[in-house]
Amino acid sequence: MRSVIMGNHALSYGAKLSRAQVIAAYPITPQTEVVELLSQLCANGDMKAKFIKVESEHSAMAASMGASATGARAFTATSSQGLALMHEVLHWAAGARLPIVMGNINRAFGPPWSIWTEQNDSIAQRDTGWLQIYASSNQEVLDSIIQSYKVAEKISLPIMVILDAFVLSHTYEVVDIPEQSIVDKYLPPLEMEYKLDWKNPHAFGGLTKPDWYYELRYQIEEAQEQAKKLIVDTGKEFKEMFGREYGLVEEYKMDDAEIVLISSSTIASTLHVVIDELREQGKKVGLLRIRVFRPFPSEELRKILKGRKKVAVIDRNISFGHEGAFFTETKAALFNEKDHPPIFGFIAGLGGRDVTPDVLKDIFNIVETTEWPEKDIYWIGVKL
Amino acid sequence: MRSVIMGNHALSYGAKLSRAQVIAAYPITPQTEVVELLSQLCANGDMKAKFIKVESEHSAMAASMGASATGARAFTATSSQGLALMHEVLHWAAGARLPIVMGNINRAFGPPWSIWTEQNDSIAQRDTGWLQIYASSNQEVLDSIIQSYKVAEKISLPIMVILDAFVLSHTYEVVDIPEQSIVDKYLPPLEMEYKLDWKNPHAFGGLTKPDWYYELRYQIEEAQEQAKKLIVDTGKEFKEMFGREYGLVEEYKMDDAEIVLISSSTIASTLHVVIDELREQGKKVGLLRIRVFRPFPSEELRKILKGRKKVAVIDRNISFGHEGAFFTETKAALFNEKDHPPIFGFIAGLGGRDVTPDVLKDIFNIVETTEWPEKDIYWIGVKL
Amino acid sequence: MKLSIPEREIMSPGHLACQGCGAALAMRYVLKSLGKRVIYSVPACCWSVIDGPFPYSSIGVPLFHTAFETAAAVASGIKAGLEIQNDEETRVVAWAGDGGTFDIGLQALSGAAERNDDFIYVCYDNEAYMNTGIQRSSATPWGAWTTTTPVKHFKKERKKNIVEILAAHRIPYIATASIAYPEDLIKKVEKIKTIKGTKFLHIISPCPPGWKSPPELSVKLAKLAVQSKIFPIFEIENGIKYKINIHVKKPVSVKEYLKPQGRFKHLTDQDIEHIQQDADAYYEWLLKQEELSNE
Amino acid sequence: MKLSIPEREIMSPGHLACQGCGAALAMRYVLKSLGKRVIYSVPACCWSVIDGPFPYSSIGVPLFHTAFETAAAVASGIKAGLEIQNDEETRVVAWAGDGGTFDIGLQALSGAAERNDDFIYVCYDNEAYMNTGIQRSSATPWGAWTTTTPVKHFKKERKKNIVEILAAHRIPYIATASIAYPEDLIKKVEKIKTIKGTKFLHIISPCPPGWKSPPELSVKLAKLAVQSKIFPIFEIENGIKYKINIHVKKPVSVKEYLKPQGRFKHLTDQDIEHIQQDADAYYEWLLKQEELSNE
Amino acid sequence: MADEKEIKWTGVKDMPPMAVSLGSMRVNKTGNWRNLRPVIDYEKCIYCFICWKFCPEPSIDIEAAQISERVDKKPVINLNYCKGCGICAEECPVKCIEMVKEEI
Amino acid sequence: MADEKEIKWTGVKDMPPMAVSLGSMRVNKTGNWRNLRPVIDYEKCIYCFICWKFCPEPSIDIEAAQISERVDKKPVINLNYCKGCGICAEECPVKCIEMVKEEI
Amino acid sequence: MIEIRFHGRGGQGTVVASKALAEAIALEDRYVQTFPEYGVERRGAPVMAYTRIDNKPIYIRSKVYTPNYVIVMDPTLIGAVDVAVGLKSGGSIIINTEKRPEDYKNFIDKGYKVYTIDATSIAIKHRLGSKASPIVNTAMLGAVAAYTGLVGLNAVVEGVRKLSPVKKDENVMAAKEAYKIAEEVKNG
Amino acid sequence: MIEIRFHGRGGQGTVVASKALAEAIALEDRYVQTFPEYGVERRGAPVMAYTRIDNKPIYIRSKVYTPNYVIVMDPTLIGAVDVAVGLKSGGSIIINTEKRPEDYKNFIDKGYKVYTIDATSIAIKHRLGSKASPIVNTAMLGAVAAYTGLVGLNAVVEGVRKLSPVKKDENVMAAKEAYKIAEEVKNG
Ligand SMILES: Cc1ncc(C[n+]2csc(CCOP(=O)(O)OP(=O)(O)O)c2C)c(N)n1
Ligand SMILES: Cc1ncc(C[n+]2csc(CCOP(=O)(O)OP(=O)(O)O)c2C)c(N)n1
Ligand code: SF4
Ligand code: SF4
Ligand code: SF4
Ligand code: SF4
Ligand code: SF4
Ligand code: SF4
Ligand SMILES: [Mg+2]
Ligand SMILES: [Mg+2]
Repeated sequence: MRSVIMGNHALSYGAKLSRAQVIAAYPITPQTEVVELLSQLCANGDMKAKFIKVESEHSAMAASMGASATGARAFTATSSQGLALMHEVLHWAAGARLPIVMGNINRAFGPPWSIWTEQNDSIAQRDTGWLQIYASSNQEVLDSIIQSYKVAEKISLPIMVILDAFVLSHTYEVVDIPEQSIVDKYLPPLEMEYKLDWKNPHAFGGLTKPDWYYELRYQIEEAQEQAKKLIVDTGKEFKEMFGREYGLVEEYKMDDAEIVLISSSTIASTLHVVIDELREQGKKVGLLRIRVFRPFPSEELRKILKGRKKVAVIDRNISFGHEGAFFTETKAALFNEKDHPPIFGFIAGLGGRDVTPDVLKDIFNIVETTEWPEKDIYWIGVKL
Repeated sequence: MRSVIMGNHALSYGAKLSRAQVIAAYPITPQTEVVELLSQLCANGDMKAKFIKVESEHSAMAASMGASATGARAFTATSSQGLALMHEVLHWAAGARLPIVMGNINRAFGPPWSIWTEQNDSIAQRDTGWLQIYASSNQEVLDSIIQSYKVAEKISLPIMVILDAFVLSHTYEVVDIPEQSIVDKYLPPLEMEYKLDWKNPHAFGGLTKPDWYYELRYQIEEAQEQAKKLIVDTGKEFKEMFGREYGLVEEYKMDDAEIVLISSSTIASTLHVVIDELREQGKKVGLLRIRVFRPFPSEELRKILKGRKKVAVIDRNISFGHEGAFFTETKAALFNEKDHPPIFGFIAGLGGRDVTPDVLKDIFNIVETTEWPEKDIYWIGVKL
Repeated sequence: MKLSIPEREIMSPGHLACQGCGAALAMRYVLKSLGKRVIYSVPACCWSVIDGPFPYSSIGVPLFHTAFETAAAVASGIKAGLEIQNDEETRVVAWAGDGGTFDIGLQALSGAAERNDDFIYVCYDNEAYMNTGIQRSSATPWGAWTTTTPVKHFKKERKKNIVEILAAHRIPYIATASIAYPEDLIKKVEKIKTIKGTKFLHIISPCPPGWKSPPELSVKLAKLAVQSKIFPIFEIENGIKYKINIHVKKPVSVKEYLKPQGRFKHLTDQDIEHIQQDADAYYEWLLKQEELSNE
Repeated sequence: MKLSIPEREIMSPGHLACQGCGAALAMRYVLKSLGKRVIYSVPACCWSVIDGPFPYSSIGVPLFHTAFETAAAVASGIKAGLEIQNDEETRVVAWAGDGGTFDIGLQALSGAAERNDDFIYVCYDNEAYMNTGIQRSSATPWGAWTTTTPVKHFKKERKKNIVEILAAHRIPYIATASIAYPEDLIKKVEKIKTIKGTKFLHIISPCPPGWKSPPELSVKLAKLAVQSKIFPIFEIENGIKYKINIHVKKPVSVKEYLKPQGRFKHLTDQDIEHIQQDADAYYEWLLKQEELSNE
Repeated sequence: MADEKEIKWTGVKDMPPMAVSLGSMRVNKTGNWRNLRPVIDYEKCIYCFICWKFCPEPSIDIEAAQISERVDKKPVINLNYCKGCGICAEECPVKCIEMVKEEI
Repeated sequence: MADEKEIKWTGVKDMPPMAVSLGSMRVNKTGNWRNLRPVIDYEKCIYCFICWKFCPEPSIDIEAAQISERVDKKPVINLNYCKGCGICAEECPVKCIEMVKEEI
Repeated sequence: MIEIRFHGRGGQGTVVASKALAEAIALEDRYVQTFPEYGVERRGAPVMAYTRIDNKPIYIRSKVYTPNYVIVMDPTLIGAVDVAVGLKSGGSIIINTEKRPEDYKNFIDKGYKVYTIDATSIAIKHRLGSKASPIVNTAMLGAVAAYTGLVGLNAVVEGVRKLSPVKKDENVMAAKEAYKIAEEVKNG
Repeated sequence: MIEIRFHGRGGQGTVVASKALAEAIALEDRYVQTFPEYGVERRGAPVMAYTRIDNKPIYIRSKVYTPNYVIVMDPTLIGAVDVAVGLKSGGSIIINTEKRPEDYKNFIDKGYKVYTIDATSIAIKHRLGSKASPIVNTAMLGAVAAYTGLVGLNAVVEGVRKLSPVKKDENVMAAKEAYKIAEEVKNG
């Protein structure tokens, strides 16, 4: 069904269509509409789910873990401070191998208080063991939730679907809301090998000495590795059933591109427009959108970027004392390639500073006219 | 005074000598001795400080922020789950530009429960804006606390001094505890330009729209950048007064080294022994210990690693879905060098798995005998 | 000509509260009494916005904006920081909404209360998460609509009794107050100024958008809350000595209080009766406690 | 031959509790009554270790080890997960120490209590953070030594009254119990099994290393705690109906209770008198509440 | 008024290093939020200052004015800030404040 | 006993994917923690099972034994697990349990 | 691509108006994007919302700086904010006011088209909101549809019906009435 | 470098013993490192600690796998754990026991030196701990110093004094007594 919905409602409908069974969530701007719609859907009986109105995000994730550990499908959503407050339990959920799916709205951290978009909140969770999908349209938000359950439940790891505050969360646009029956075919009910079941009692997460802890960690890494293929495969399957395909990355006008602009989320969306314009001017430029940041698609990047002339990565985040996270990790991926293009690193749009086509064209100009990166990091649009 | 003390007490004495004024801390294995000693020192009047016995680490950091914002010197210490629970307020402390100093004992995250060493806890805070110093001896732990206040208070950012669980925290070894009077000369009382002062009232951290948030973030990055020089300079000054020098990195037998082993913390300590052995066998190998991970010493690494044949980075941490953090960031630092050595990435010692000289020699052997990295990441010693 | 409350204004106009905001009035009164030698710790709540965007402020005294859960812990830290620098006089206030007090900030508050840290905790209670757009908090009263307790499934749990929870902590002073009774409120703050340890002040603060009530009725509603026994005005010393400050002699029915508020408009007479009984019973219980205290 | 408590053992030996651990006994009793159709949520505490290292367990029923603050929230999640899968029968237990209950886990517990989520919260109280080596918690009684309340500055705050805090939440059932009175304890668990909503059971559980007491005295101390009125045994229904289950007719002096415990050995007679008075006063207060409940 | 000054800077080089307030919200003339304007009928006014007491902004000033022997002050609405909530009108015991529609 | 089995695997390929318990702590013979051993004097024993009731391990088994007409069971210390805490001896109403020094 | 900016006051339903327009556009199988200028929305304080309309998918995600149309939901805003900023040359301003276009000489002088509609009266007439704060968004929408021709009346009616939680009929009638008036103005 | 492993039981002060030895070594201006095998330390459960001694700074941070000396604080451990594992050939085992070295034939057969000391009796004599759980660490330390010659009596005495929170004199006396006995055994 074609509907005009906001990004937040795309999350809610994604959860509904995935038949999430337990929702434990706490309100925060700009996520509140997710929670509000879900509590209405639950109250009206439009969704067969328990909504736990927890007293904090920490408990939201903890309750999600409890529910998931019993074999129920758990969903939550948060943003910024709320995500940060979950940090400890995010590690827990991944370590416990629970296939929870969560929506996160990218919002800048305080202080100072800001409610606008920036990726620092989710980037700071890159080491938690969660998979991360950065969506760049409301349609992708909805579809990614459904796909995420499919992937998460196969590899027993939790997944975060991420969208920009306001720029997606509060933007209304046309979204095709698929039929429940087809989603049911795509996404079978959850089955878990090990779960909290009195008939088959296990203790989960007991003290593990140095003799086996390392092997358990290795298995998480293996599962992440496995996820790469799974995301591509389930994305293809999704296309067959719903007509839309999602993979680890999105390529746009990349065939003969010499200069590649890499970004994510809505900056990558706007880049389409910029690339079109630049192409019209005869520039050989292409867009590579990193959709999945965890697991990081190193292999794909190496393949796609092989032989390009120059690459620029535009980060809407900053790891203070270093640089943007997509920039760092892209370089790391290509490092041991015998011959690789230089990669320029740009920071843009922190704290909701608008990233306009003009800003992006400025970036392209710098890359085009600079032989080799002259700075470790370019801050675009900062008032000095 | 030459004393045999454990790493945890080195933290406590560091805080005492720095004349920390407010301590808010919460116990956790393997940090408890820090708290216990400090509460005794406060109770006995050996330290003029207020000890707030908070009800969680979250509040430990929050109370530290409150104290620091009034211009008092604040200290705390934690580990693992406790550090993770602070995550939101870690971001807060950095965003508020508060010069708090904290000890963190590197301990593996649950689940499963583990109390043994691993860097995932602190690595997961790499994006918070905190500076991070990884110590490799108890002496360095103590000295780093003193140095950290000096640096933190100049750049208005908080610093974390990090040590390995048990391997340092519970290891007793000889430490020179300097005279209070000399420390006082090195570290003058804290003066803050903006603080909570009723005579000069300001609101801190108020809502900041996209018009200026970006510039505030940029200033944090600037301060981190500034810290690099400051750490080197204050390290030199420290040497003049105390005879021991600390910088961003430590080099050992690097002059003619062709193969460079990079690591941190106690693995780097053990590497000294291994390098000595290998040198005796005629291998041109050196050690580069990364002491300061935030700000990341990219410039130094580029200089030091220029022209080397091969480099290996040994991480006692893993960013799931990617690789070890020191490995990633080292590669990122060298990426745009026109000609750089290949860098091998190793994971070792997660969850307290002992990293023996033999393990480290295995790593050297792989690097020596492998032309070019054959895997994205080598897991050493995992039982498959 | 004599004013019934201090003339001095510490808080300035130009702030960002909605028309008719009870929380703004609460702040205005408390500051009138406290004066300028005070430092505020303010977690996420409407007041994080009301005070104004960087680089402006309306509160007129030092304010540390802090994370949602941390009002009390930051206040403990501020107090310790002042004391170790030999400033025993400056007062510290943790100023939080009901969400930041009853829910996400409860633990830090309880911890500070157990340590009996020396500051004033003020909870302005608008009975929901208003800053994020009217979601249920545990201070939301039974029967109320919020965006997360939709009309079809309005809040079915009793308002958490924060005052009793704090009484269990045996802190030296706890009081309730209403923006409709500024004289009483200010008298309490004056008293608080003389007490060492953790003090708790619970102020009912109507919120036009959140209560779906006309802005001009904010003061009226705060009065009706008291006169209908929905929000009794009393104080507790050391967790055990109760004193009702505004004895409700001729109570109005709770219906009168509920009616102007859109958030209650779905309630049936039966529902309202339920609320009436609960209010009466609690007031009875308070009277008994007061009696017991005087024994 | 009849045993006074159920013969079945769900918990197995081989676990990692210290010699004479009260917490182990508490678990043994509760499981005897609950049986196997139960799921535990256990935060960081001695029991995270006692149960045994991967891949072993001693508790005999499903157990989710969880982060220190989360016992109650995880239990809420487990219950919801079971219910939505149409399992209404399996009971859920949050099992936490005093630190995980009074301090870092209080907020999650309060949240669950306000929602009246349907599970049993058991706090085994050894009056300090024992798993980390005896640090002060807010359950540590006045006067006690711990490693963070050194003899020179022993704990100067009263033990936080968790039972009153929960009573303020008006949950359906709250009870105290002692490992020295397993029959009473088990009777309470049996009662709990019949009640829907949040139930809270507070078990005093001596800890030889933490109390610096000989391991063989654990049961004795748990009895003396009751008989000296330090730890009265009672229950509260719906937060208001009090009933004392073990009336102390001939109380022993608190001194008798304190003496075998190294953690109190620094106390002066005056200090002990202070403790005596506090215990007596609280017991009196309880009697009054009981009376009031019967009115 | 001094603290009504707008604060301006060009960028990083002249702004503070953190989000610290340097001026008063008096710069923010919330009078433009108003769609109803309170108008006091001083004829009826009894100078009880209840309106002043309950204004949440506060945007009722107490100004010197010799009204009578005992009354030397009067309440004056500060239209720069008054948001038009209507509380003053509602609470005025003699109902001498009228809320009139704001004109452009 | 079946659940006393030690669980062994070689590595990632045959171990579970998460830290899930697969066996009982009965594998852990805590008898070796003991330095004092409880010895029941069955002559004095009145078969009240108070010792059993208060053992925290529990390491006192109730075993079939026809002691008298009414008593068909007796308490038996399970030395595989008994940690020697001494509670049984302390609580035994007739003091018929003695704690003796453990020998190698 | 057509870009629109809405000016309103917090609590007046400005965002709802932009959403209803978007629904209407979507019903006609075109692409549309609409989003608020998100600040601190307080009742009475000035707010904005943006809309983009196109025949192909819309990728651009930045704000609207140079709209083709500006819609002013409350006439008192015209003093308070610069509603014409960035408006494309030749663009249109549609104002809820009792006044007539000629009264906005400064806009006309800059070459903008000015349309007016007394949406407040229409809203009050249909009992939408209170007299003190009428809810004008549906009436405005009807007028916008007519003045701009961006979307047909049927779609507007459907969009309004979908988004009005209560008083669906009244809202539809208001939209229709405004549409009719505006069409007459435009044609006549 | 000399490496030592201590075997004890939780609550017996094994770590304290290793610390006191380290203090003594440090007093003699050498380098030393000592650390427990950190597990779940429960009263009664077997525990271990390690010590390294060298004349130059000690960089190695891994565990001790092949000690030169093994010190057994509680004789009942010998049945419970393999105390000789990894012990360097020709290494020594020092056991707190009433027995005599000859009683540990299996160790001797493997080429290890065995020394015994009845530290328990010495501790009890000096009222260190209770009869049921005597605190033997200082007595053991005295014996270790004498048997190994790693450190002089004076340093041991100072180390013990520094680390004993109470009963300093008794502890020192216990250490001295054990030292004397051990020296006699060794020399005689
Ligand atoms: C950790 C965290 N979670 C959620 C939020 C979002 N948030 C900000 S204010 C607020 C509601 C505050 O409610 P209350 O304390 O009652 O104050 P009010 O807004 O009603 O004045 C919420 C949920 C946040 N800032 N931080
Ligand atoms: C967030 C966090 N902080 C601290 C710890 C360390 N920790 C583990 S158990 C424990 C003490 C538990 O005390 P209590 O709940 O009383 O249980 P007990 O150990 O006494 O049985 C502490 C402080 C932790 N695991 N997680
Ligand atoms: S939402 Fe309510 S509490 Fe918040 S500013 Fe508006 S009126 Fe005040
Ligand atoms: S420390 Fe205390 S509570 Fe913990 S296992 Fe030992 S005796 Fe039991
Ligand atoms: S209308 Fe409201 S804001 Fe204006 S003066 Fe009256 S009370 Fe104050
Ligand atoms: S409330 Fe009314 S009577 Fe009193 S001063 Fe104000 S306007 Fe005058
Ligand atoms: S000594 Fe303790 S562990 Fe052993 S049987 Fe008796 S009570 Fe049980
Ligand atoms: S307690 Fe004593 S008398 Fe009773 S059964 Fe045990 S040994 Fe026998
Ligand atoms: Mg509120
Ligand atoms: Mg405890």
